[in-house]
Amino acid sequence: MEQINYKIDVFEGPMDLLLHLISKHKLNINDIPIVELVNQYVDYVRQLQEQDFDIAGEFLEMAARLIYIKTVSLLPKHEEAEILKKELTGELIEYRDCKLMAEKLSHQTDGFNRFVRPAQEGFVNYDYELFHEGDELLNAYISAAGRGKRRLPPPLDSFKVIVAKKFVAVASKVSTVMHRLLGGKKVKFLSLFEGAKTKSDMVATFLAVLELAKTKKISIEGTMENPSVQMIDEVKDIEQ
Amino acid sequence: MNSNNVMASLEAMLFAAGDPVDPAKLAEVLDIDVENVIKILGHLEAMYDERGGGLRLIRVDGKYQLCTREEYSDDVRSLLEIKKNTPLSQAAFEVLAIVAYNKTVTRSFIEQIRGVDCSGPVSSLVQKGLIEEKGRLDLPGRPLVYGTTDRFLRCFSLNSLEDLPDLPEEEKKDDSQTSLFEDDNPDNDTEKKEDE
Amino acid sequence: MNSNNVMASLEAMLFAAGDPVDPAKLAEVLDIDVENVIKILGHLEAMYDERGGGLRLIRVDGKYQLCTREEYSDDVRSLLEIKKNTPLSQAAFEVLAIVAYNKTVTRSFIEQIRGVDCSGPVSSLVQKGLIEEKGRLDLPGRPLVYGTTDRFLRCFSLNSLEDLPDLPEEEKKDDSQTSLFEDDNPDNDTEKKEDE
Repeated sequence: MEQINYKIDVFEGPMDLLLHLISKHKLNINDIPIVELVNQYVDYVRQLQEQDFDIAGEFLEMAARLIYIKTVSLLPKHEEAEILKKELTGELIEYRDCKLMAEKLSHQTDGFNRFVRPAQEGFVNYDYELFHEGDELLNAYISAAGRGKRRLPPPLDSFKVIVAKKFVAVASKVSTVMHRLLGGKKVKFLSLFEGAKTKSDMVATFLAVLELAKTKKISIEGTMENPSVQMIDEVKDIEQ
Repeated sequence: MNSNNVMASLEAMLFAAGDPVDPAKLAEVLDIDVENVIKILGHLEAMYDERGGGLRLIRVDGKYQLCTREEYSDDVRSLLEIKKNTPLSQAAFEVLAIVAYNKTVTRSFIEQIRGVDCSGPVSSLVQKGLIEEKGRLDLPGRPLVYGTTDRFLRCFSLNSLEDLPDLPEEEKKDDSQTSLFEDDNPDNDTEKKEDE
Repeated sequence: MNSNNVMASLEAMLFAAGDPVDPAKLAEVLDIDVENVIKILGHLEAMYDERGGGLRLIRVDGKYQLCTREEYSDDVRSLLEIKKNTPLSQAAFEVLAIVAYNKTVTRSFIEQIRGVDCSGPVSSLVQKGLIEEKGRLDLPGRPLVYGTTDRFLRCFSLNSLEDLPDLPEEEKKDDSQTSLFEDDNPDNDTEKKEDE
């Protein structure tokens, strides 16, 4: 392989490096040849180490993740590898879109040359004149300190903010998945993918499940083959 | 009050306010219809453009604001002794793109997409007034949610977030070779270096 | 640069400056004679008067400043009153609560608790007269310390800070761990980092 001698700070992170490798070697982002990508990536990280660069943890973490995907894809039954690959693909597409948008934004910065002015003084004094209850301060303090004990499960709306309008349409999948699980139903994981029309549809569904699991909204149990998925607060309700 | 006087009053109010002003508030003060206010602000905008002075009227998220014309930015900068603004970093542009396209996001959401810690660029964008906190999520740790500011819209010449460049279309064919890297690899390295 | 452009540039500079500007400074930026600058400012003044808009150019102590015409003072005042009477933002409430419950704090302490740059809310609370500077800490960088004002007590109908609603037990315990002002906690490193 040709000599690589760019610097680590050229890349914004492991995702950026992966995208670079994918484009440089003309790999198909929608069907990443994982073995090839792992080799390229690990080679690159190794060279950095040889050059005594202080490698950020994220780069090593990604290396570990890629190697894991490679390992499971060598198993005779490698559904898990496919899923992990799809997950990575979704993330790469998302980051690629993000870079593209960043690039577009960087070409329309004329407005940085427009200046505005401070409000004209002497007309009003800005002393605050509204009245409030002390409790509003207490609530604000608890909110700021971030340690308020939450007794209620977060409202569904709060998830919309995390997953809303993702570059891949994960938000709609979150509501679809949640809808399927309403009423405490236990649903087979693979059945969530029924009716998916495209690959990105499935990736989005998968990411939606991950997002919901991460925010402890749903539980996943069973074997890797086809676990079942259930809403967490529903579980609690039943137990009580 | 005739319409010339209304226009003059609108000019005075926008000048004094400094920040972008909601036309509804202007209408409230003048006791006339919002539609009328917006129409007359249109005349004011045209007047500024025809006259070719140092000022212009811009729209920011449905609000109106007076600002200087770009042509005179160097003079303004040297009078106010403002350093030539250092261009935003690649990381900052990426964070801005994520915040702008998703309207409101937590820092961990941004980090999930970028795959790296983003506390540096996030706080520098807050300091530059391009993004701001929009509240907290009702989740453990009560994470802050960020969104873009009016200043962001002004700096990127956008009337609203709806005017952002379109997202790339979903891949038409699943197995088509990715087309996003049109500039094939040779200049990729140089391009990145320039970004620094 | 022709004299129209000079006039436009002068307009832009005076607009952005806000405060009165010495014509010598304007001349320096434009690299032309002061006499010339004063002459062109005269044209600008005449143009404003003829046009009958909402703005005018005034001389204060030999310096020049753009301001609104007196005819529109009432409108301007009502607009700014509307703006002034908008309730505090969530961010401002949080900052105010942190200042009130901790009595005196530095900005970096507030930012440490909130996890975000707080210069915006802090200066808006100072402008509204709800918090004020109470001195500087004898620490590297001599950071400013903020505390609440009498106006704050009035707005929240409190006789003193002792009347604030009690914090829940766990908040109190945690609080003493993070407070910078219990002298037994010289954990200044984190604070310094925030300052950078």
